[in-house]
Amino acid sequence: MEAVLEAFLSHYNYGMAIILMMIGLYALIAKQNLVKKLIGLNIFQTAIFLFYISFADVEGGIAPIYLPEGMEAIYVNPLPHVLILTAIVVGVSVTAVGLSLIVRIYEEYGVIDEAGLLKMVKRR
Amino acid sequence: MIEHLPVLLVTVPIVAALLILLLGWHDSRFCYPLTLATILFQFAGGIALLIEVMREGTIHYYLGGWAPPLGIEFVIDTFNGYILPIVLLLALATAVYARRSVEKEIKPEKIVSFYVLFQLLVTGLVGMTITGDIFNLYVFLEISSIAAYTLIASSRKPRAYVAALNYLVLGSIAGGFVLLGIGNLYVATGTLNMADLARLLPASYGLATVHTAFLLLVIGFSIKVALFPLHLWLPDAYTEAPSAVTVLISTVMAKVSVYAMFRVIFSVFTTAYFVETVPVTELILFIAAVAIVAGAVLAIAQEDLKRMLAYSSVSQVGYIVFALGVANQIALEGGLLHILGHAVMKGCLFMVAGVIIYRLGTSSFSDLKGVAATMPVTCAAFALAGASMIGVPPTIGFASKYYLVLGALEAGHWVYAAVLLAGSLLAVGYIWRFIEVAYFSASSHHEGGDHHPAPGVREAPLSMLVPMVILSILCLVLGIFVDPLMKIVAPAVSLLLGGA
Amino acid sequence: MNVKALLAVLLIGVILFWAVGDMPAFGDPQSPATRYTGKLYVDLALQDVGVENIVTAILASYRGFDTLGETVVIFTAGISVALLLRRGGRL
Amino acid sequence: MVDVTGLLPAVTVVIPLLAAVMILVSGRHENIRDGFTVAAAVAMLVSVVAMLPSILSGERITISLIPLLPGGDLALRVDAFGMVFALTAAVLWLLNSFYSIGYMRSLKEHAQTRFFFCLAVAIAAAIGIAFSANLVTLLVFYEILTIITYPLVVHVETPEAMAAGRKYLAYLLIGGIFFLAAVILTYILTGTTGFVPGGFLAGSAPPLTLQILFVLFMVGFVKAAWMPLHGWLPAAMVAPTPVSAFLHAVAVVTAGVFGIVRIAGWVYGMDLLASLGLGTLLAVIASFTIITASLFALTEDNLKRRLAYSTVSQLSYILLGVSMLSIAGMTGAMAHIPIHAFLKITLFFVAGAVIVAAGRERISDMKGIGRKMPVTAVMFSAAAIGICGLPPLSGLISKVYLALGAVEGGVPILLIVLIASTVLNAAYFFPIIHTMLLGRPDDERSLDSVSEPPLTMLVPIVLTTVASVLIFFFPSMPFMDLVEIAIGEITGSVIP
Repeated sequence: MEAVLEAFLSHYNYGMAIILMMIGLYALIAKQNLVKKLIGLNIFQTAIFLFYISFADVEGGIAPIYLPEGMEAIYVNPLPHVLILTAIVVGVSVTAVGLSLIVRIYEEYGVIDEAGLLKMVKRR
Repeated sequence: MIEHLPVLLVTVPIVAALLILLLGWHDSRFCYPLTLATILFQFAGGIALLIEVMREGTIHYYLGGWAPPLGIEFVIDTFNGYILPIVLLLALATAVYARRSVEKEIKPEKIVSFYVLFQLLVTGLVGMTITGDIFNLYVFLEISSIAAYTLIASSRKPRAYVAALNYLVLGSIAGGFVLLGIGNLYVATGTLNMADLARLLPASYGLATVHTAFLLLVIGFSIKVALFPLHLWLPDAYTEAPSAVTVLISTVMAKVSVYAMFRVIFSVFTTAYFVETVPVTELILFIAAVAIVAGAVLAIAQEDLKRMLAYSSVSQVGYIVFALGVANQIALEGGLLHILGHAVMKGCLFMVAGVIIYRLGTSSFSDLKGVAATMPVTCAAFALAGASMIGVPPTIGFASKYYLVLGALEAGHWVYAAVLLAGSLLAVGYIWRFIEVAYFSASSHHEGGDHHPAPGVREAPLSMLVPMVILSILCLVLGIFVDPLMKIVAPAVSLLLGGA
Repeated sequence: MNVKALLAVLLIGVILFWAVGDMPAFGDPQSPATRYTGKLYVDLALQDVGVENIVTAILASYRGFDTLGETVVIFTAGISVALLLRRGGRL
Repeated sequence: MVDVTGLLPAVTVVIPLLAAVMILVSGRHENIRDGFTVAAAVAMLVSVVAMLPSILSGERITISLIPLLPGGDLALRVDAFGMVFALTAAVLWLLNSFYSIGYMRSLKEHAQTRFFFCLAVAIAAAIGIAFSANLVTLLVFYEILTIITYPLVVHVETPEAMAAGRKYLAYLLIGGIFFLAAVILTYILTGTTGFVPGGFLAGSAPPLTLQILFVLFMVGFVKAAWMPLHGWLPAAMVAPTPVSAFLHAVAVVTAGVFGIVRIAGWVYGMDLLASLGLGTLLAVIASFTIITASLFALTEDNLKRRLAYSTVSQLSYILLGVSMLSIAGMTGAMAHIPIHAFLKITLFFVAGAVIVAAGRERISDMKGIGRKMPVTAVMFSAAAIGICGLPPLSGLISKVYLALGAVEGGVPILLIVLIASTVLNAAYFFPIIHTMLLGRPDDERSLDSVSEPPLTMLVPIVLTTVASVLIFFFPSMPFMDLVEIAIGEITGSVIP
């Protein structure tokens, strides 16, 4: 029991990220509303960012900016932060394109839910 | 110059994309020649790199001078040295082909941004091909994906928006999986450089983290290559996209995704992992076999040329993944050959579909009766590329099938070899749909002349015809001169099997 | 409630949770990533690049090419939105 | 056996291919286009005949074109047996060209350019099959032949023709897949696919594997139309008659039986076939086909369909000869290839001539037609007698050898099959002869508009018949000589 608790406490960061990912993925797949789908996509991506950032952490570490000379410190791993800066931009870009598409779909069909869209597409 | 060529292949087109935008803003007539010139430059560069690689061996290029694992490197070895010219050849052919079809299918005010995105898509794919850093691969993957989503939606059809959004959703899931997989690899090893990963991973082969990374990456790339049953985005996307875009994504983009899958599986995980540590080859073979059969059966059921070709792609991807499952020298040679062969023949076939849409405004089989009489060259190109798709000797499609079956039998996969052979029969089923409609659809008149042409329907314009005919002739030429080709393919396969 | 979606998501969740067991603990200074490249960057960034913010050093120099890619992504998205939403005009 | 390298085999294959391109280019000008067909046919015949002396002197002409795939380069080798097929095809293609031109023009058929283009490519493929030096090359040309004859089969483009075309394609392409599997398997077992006189498979695998492999080959050569895989051949009868003649005599079915003999003599070898018990299998298939197809022929009223079943039956003579696994049987089998081709093409030529000149396809409509087209009808009768194996026509030769083989091999039951078949042949041919020459039309006037076909059709009919007679009187010139050399090659002995 203690071991399980230990394992949980030392890994809960990943668990949280994964639960968020699952929530996001579920919304992405199951939601009918296209905008909600995109929100799901965003949650999914953000959860991945969280996952990256959390494994960058080092116990007792500080932000990876050098302290003045002579002061020793533990810095957290800087690389995941860099990667996630890039990934955030990608996520934003995809969201922008997705939303533009939804705008266009709404203009063409007058609906933004999947079932309604399916009907409209079939009718044409 | 030559030592900086790898980076120039990516940066020059990015600058060119900006130029296309700026000059195009001034006058949209600049866009096309500029795009063509850039891709021509890339193509020449790709060939030069291939020659260089064949002569000197693997090229490493450290971006900014930072050696891995700290910096990013471009690596050109025999494998991507082989893929790169294929990608750029098809991109070039599509660029030549695109002008007339774009004029007709894209609204004039969108042409500038169309060419910018076209250029960015190609560049993203080139970047994916030559990078040696797995996160960099992800960045380029997303560049090309975003460009592809929009290009698909750029046709005038409202349905294209839906198709593009579908693709966006699934593509983003794929992207997310790839990103997660990369994260897991990084957690396990602490590096992002592919060669470095291959060096460090064996120590962690037992970790669940590594297994999960493998699964996530394979699933992610499977979505991108549309491996059955993760192909759901593909038929709509291919069908609704403008013709030139369909050609580009069905050949170049599909092939680069396959390349990335092979690269990650062979050069990062290596055969030692996926053949011995986690024996998934049987599973891969099974999925590939199902893809081959299911894709072909679905293709046969279609009533529209473009959609039929889209499902055919689902089937053909199965052949390439099949090679992955067999994972011996000769089958992989067949697989790599099929990457080239399928790109060439499917490019040609989709070009034919595009030309038919250009002239007739439709690609539904019921409207194509006797079209061979009015568009003889187009239909001849289809017949030749179609024969290659079926695997009639001596086309390239036959050669790759021969190698694949030989490889499968050598590995003792009798049943799967039979499935491969049956798959090519199913290909007859769908290719023949068009052949019958175009050439032999019940002409009741038997007087001396040929079929009466429908009014207003003529042979395709020259700029569309030339790349199409060249590709179809390539199907035959590559098939006949397959032996010299193997001098490039065989080292590439040895490299894959030998690890990083 | 969409059962199929739920099952798919649960399956993915199981795979991901499975991996967690073998991951280094939260904040573990001995994790491979921190020990290997993380330490290299921290040790070398100042003398190599001369910037105090290590993230900046990596972003702009070590992995500057990723950042170029990132810029291209934004560029692509911008053009995409323009293509999709603009009416008329020359773009 | 001396192998010499020479360019002529390749030239022979390339000539009709070049002609095909020229036919496409000059499609608008009928006379020029058809001129190319004839010129190519003549050139090809010259080229084949030019190789004849050196083949007869025991040489083999080889040329390796390009390395193609593991297991075989694209390579040609002209040996005596290949020459038998090539010479038959070359001669008959020339005659068929004239005949086709006459036929197509008389009926004002559509899409003639496509027609002649496909014929030219098909003959190139047939020659390629005859000259193949290994299984891979054979496969390449075999598949080309399948694909390129499809447009010929569906030429009339009626729904019925399209259905027949699908059947044709289904049978032959599925067969092709089996052939491909067999080739690859052979390569895996032995590491080579090059033909070796006397075979090269012996000892390479357990008997069961080799037996399965042989079945793969047999299904692969579905072009030989053995029963029960014969369905495509009668279906393909919807094609214009020159196409039928081409399928039945010049190239397609001939390619099938040629392939089987090649496999028997140059891949397996007769000793291996005997030890595997495959001769019995072949004998059963062949006997069944010979008898059943003849019975089918009896029930057909459509002349072309009756001839089709006759072909099915006659082709199995060749299989029967192979199955005897004796020198005499093999000789009969090889000899029957050209002999049957010359006789059968005459019959089809006549069937087409009747369609052109009288517009009739049913035998029951042909009563008394011989009075208006006497030459045609007499030629038909002669060829039919030849198929039955009566002198003075060539059919007797192969039958004698086959009978000899049956006796020699100690399987008298095959002799009974031969005799029964001869009786059945007579039973389905003599009524036609009777109807044509002696029948009385129901309505005398209906024959008024009937006359002999145009000369471009009549002359080939006469020539093929004369050829069959000549073969009877001078069998060694050159076919039996070639067969003798071929037999010597695979058995190391000489015909008794």
